[in-house]
Amino acid sequence: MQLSNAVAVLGQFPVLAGADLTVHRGEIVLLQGPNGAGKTSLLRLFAGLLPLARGEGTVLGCDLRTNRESIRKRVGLLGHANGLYADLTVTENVRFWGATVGATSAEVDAAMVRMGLAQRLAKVPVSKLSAGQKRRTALACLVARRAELWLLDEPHAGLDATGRDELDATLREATAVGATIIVASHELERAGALATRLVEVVGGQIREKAGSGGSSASAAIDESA
Amino acid sequence: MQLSNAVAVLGQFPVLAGADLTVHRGEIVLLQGPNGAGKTSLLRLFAGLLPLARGEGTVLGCDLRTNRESIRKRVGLLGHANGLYADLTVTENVRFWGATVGATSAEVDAAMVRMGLAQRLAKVPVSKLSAGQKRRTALACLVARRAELWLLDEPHAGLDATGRDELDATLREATAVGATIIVASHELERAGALATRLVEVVGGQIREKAGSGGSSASAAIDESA
Amino acid sequence: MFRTARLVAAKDLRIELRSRVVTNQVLPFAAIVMVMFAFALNTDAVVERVAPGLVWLATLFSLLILVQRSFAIETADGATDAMRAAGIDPAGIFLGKALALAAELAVLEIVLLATAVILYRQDLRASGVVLLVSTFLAATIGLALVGTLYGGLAAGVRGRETLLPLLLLPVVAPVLIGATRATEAALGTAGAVVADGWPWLGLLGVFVALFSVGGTLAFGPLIEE
Amino acid sequence: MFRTARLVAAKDLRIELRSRVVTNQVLPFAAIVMVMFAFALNTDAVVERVAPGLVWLATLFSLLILVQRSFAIETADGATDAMRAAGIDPAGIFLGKALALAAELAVLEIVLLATAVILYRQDLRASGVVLLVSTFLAATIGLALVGTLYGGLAAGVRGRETLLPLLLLPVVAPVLIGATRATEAALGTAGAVVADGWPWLGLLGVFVALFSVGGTLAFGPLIEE
Amino acid sequence: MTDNAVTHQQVIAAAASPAPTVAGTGQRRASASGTPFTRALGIATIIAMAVLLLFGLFLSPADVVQGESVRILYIHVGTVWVAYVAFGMTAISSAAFLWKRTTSLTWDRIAGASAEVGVLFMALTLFAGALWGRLAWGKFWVWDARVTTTAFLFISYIGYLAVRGLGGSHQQRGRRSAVVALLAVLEIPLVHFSVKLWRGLHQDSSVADTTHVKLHDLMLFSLFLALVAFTLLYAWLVIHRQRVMAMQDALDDKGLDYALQQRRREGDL
Ligand code: HEM
Ligand SMILES: Nc1ncnc2c1ncn2[C@@H]1O[C@H](COP(=O)(O)OP(=O)(O)OP(=O)(O)O)[C@@H](O)[C@H]1O
Ligand SMILES: Nc1ncnc2c1ncn2[C@@H]1O[C@H](COP(=O)(O)OP(=O)(O)OP(=O)(O)O)[C@@H](O)[C@H]1O
Ligand SMILES: [Mg+2]
Ligand SMILES: [Mg+2]
Repeated sequence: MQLSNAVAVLGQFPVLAGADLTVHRGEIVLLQGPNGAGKTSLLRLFAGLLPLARGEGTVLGCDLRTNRESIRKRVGLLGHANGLYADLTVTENVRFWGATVGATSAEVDAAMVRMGLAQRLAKVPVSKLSAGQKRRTALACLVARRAELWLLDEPHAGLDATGRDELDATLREATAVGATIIVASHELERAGALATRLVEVVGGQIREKAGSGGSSASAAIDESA
Repeated sequence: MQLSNAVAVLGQFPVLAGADLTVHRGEIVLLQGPNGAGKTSLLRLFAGLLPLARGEGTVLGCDLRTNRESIRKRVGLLGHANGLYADLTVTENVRFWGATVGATSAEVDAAMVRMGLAQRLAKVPVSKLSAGQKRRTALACLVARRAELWLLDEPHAGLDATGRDELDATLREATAVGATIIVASHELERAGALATRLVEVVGGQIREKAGSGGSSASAAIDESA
Repeated sequence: MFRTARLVAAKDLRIELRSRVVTNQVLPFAAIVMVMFAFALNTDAVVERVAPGLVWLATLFSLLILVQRSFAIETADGATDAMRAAGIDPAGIFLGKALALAAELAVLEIVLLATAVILYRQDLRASGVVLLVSTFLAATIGLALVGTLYGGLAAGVRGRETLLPLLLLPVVAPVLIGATRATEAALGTAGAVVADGWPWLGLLGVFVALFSVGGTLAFGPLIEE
Repeated sequence: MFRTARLVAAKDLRIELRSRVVTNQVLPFAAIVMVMFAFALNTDAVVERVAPGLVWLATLFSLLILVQRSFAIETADGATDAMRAAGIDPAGIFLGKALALAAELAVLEIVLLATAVILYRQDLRASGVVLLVSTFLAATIGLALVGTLYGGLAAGVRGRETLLPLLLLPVVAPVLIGATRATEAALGTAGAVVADGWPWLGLLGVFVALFSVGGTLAFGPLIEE
Repeated sequence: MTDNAVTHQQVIAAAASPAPTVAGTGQRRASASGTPFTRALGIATIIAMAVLLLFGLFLSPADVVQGESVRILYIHVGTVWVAYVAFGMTAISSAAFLWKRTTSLTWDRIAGASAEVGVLFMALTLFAGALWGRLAWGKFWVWDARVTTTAFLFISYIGYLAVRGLGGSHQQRGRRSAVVALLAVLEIPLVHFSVKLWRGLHQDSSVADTTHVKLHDLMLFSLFLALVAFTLLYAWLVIHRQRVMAMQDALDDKGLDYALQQRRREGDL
């Protein structure tokens, strides 16, 4: 992933005001920064949802200005919203989102077990879940997608202690098989331990910080994703 | 506040299955527990939004079964949703929610300053805010209400580091003037430091934990609220 | 109660001023409905005979949309919940929302009547003006009251887009009939006499009285969980 | 594309099976609209003459509600965004949602036609059956296609409740006209001959062809940010 | 947006001062959208209108059946044809905007400007038609096929303008509205052939009808003049409107530069 001097606009407002960032394959990058700094916007830009107004960028080798469609197929985004269908059960939701990318039913089941949804909750409609249970379901949908680039917007919010551990384990596994992960979070204690690199977003721009070096995935692999 | 053997039902599901809890005036109680344990439901019960199916309870001296309306006027609830009007500006939202309880415009302004919304953001429509900025606005609406009992459902979610500090300071001030606060949160590091008492909710029941003793408000005042 | 009503009505009208939904979209919609009716009935003579009925039918369909919009504002981010939790007087909410709705409806009806006069060739006559104006007033208030009552009931329920019309249309049938007959009398459609209109206006009056009292009392229990 | 379409259609229909919104709410609504028309047009002879027009008008209004519901499902928790982010083929989404909508509309129309035969005393005749069935098929598919296209445009926009009818109604006017005339011919309303109906069916055919191709191509750009 | 308001004020102030030119539109003065060409076009329009008045009101004869009221024809038919042209232009520009190799906001702006002028002309058509209807049929409005389909067409383009006003980025505005425009233009044939499809009250095609020419030569010439005059007016309005839109967009871009600075400064606080 590479961004140079990226500007993105919502309405009239420059949510990103010249951001430069390079992320290598296998890294877990933590985006932090004050409210309204542009973290969510940066993730949406990477996911190909927000058009680039100025500057340049490539994601997984695809140009962000010309080739946004092909990026999306390989990227998984967990936004502030969960994107679940309230009338369907947990299993049906995970299965639907898995099926859209051709996940097998074994993969779907594995994702549900991973997020602790395989028991009582499997057949409960999403409308009856608690906030944290919904978040878990959304994560399971994401896990079932097996994306190459994971973009997570405050994934820990609403999860309980075990949920957080499960999530962290899942993310580490994903990087082990070559995925790259970008996490935006305000929970520095939690996400900081996970991340291989800390990046601060302020005023739509990016300030690099010294890596926390929680794992060593990034040092080993150094090809630009 | 007092609950004894409280049972509350949503649909057919007993979200609270015999909860016992006593909270004293001036305390800051932290509710923790796994996803779906019943924390949100407990807060809604205290706010008079969820009817009591069995058991007994009083809040601020009012009976939860017979007198729910009079409780609500004195309670402030921040739920998972923010309850803001997307087309109105931040100021208009805070002013509206303040006005419904007769807050003066000075109090409204103070609440906005408290949550760091008094500058650029004051005139921005809520639809254009980032997730954390919305949460701040919702908190400002709550602060403007000056409730006697504050019920906060994951108030830290989405807030940045300064926002969290501001919130903690606000809560401490509120207890200093006699308010009681119940917080449900998964961020134990953060909320644990604030709370005077830790309570664990599991399976719709309550397990007391040793108080973390962050402040000493509870020890001094010991009248049942 | 009236202070709350004023606050709520002011808020709703301000949101309308910001979003301009009624002006820019409901008005053209109502106009299209009128054109559509006339077209479906293609014969000229028929259209002229039933013009007042068509005006009120178009008003009803627009009412559905207006009510939906009025409560979409509230439920979008859980504001209804927040209102209940804040202990705001439900009677005040009811009257306030009905007031705002009546104001929007009134604008709409004036346009519809003007369209009818031009498109459907109705004649205004001096002797019918008092009847016409009082009919429009009574019908507007009546519709706004019922609309708010059932809108509140349907709001927050899943499938509210469809539940509302189902509930609302049968109840407003008397308004449709009464207002149609009274308008026919006032305009002298198909040779109707002004004197024939007054009993129908009486019907409307009863309707208004019923729903202003009934609605004020029933709204609280209706929006209660 | 077709696999995606199947998935999406299956999901929509399953949601309908779970929530039973069409069966329990839209059907009664449509029936009420028919009764309402009969009321507003009070003279018997008129109703009998324009019955086919009324059937199609009622279908149009139900279409509005169905489309709204169909996209409310998607926007409620940000599923549209999730779909875009997941790189799901927009043409597939379009066809899938249109398919589900067509299925729901078909059920609705059968009920409406039955109501018309009973309430408005229309006669079915053997010679018109082929024309009648093909008209219903063509009109249903056409309406579902346009409805989905404009529903996708209006989804997620503020004030969507009102934008949708504004855009949709003028476009479906040809369907209304064509289907009404063809149905009149098939039923022999007011002495119409079956042979008169075929050119109108041709018009419907052109409409369907146009929107199936146009919609498939245009849906992507429409829902893009 | 507070800082956007500031932005705009500042940029407007900058634009009002004599020195800078607004990028991309190539005027000498940034505060106007006129050029020598448009001025010439404007003058030509005025002359054509004057000649039209002369022919329409004085030189062309009254109709055998309709009398003096036939003179409304020149406004009625002149405006409707130009409205068709305008909507056609909207469709073509929209297609050009959507076509990958020509994607440019200029096309989007031409489409929008043309639609606005088209709606204006269509309103004139309806107005003149209604007045004429009062004289010819005794009623302002009849539920005749062409009259009704015209109303639908008119409303469709109001919807188109509503879609343009939805907000979002310029690209998003362009894409959405282009799709709507390409669908709405299909109603024009419906309006045109509606008289054939349903035999209604409204005049059948009387000009292009080669079998029996009904119109007096001078009437035909006046009609032609009307066409020319309204087309000139259309061109003049669209060019100006499109330039004003370009200036607004350029203003947004200038505003963007300023907003970018503001945004970058957020972090320093
Ligand atoms: C509000 C009422 C009316 C509307 C909306 C209306 C609309 C139109 C439209 C859209 C056209 C262009 C048709 C085409 O070539 O595609 C047209 C043409 C024309 N209209 Fe009207 N019209 C109205 C009233 C009248 C009246 C009252 C008359 C005269 C009795 C009239 C006479 C004509 C004539 C002579 C043409 C040109 C014929 C042709 O080339 O098709 N119109 N009108
Ligand atoms: N349509 C819009 N018009 C104007 N400003 C907007 C618009 N949308 C977003 N903004 C502004 O742009 C910024 C959006 O930032 P973004 O949502 O990326 O923040 P974030 O870093 O994710 O914040 P948070 O931590 O609160 O989630 C906010 O300051 C917001 O006020
Ligand atoms: N209508 C319903 N029918 C059945 N079960 C329900 C219904 N509503 C909620 N539940 C269940 O009740 C529990 C609700 O718990 P609650 O929302 O209070 O949890 P919580 O402790 O706040 O969890 P979280 O930490 O995830 O926010 C969940 O297990 C949920 O599945
Ligand atoms: Mg964010
Ligand atoms: Mg909860």
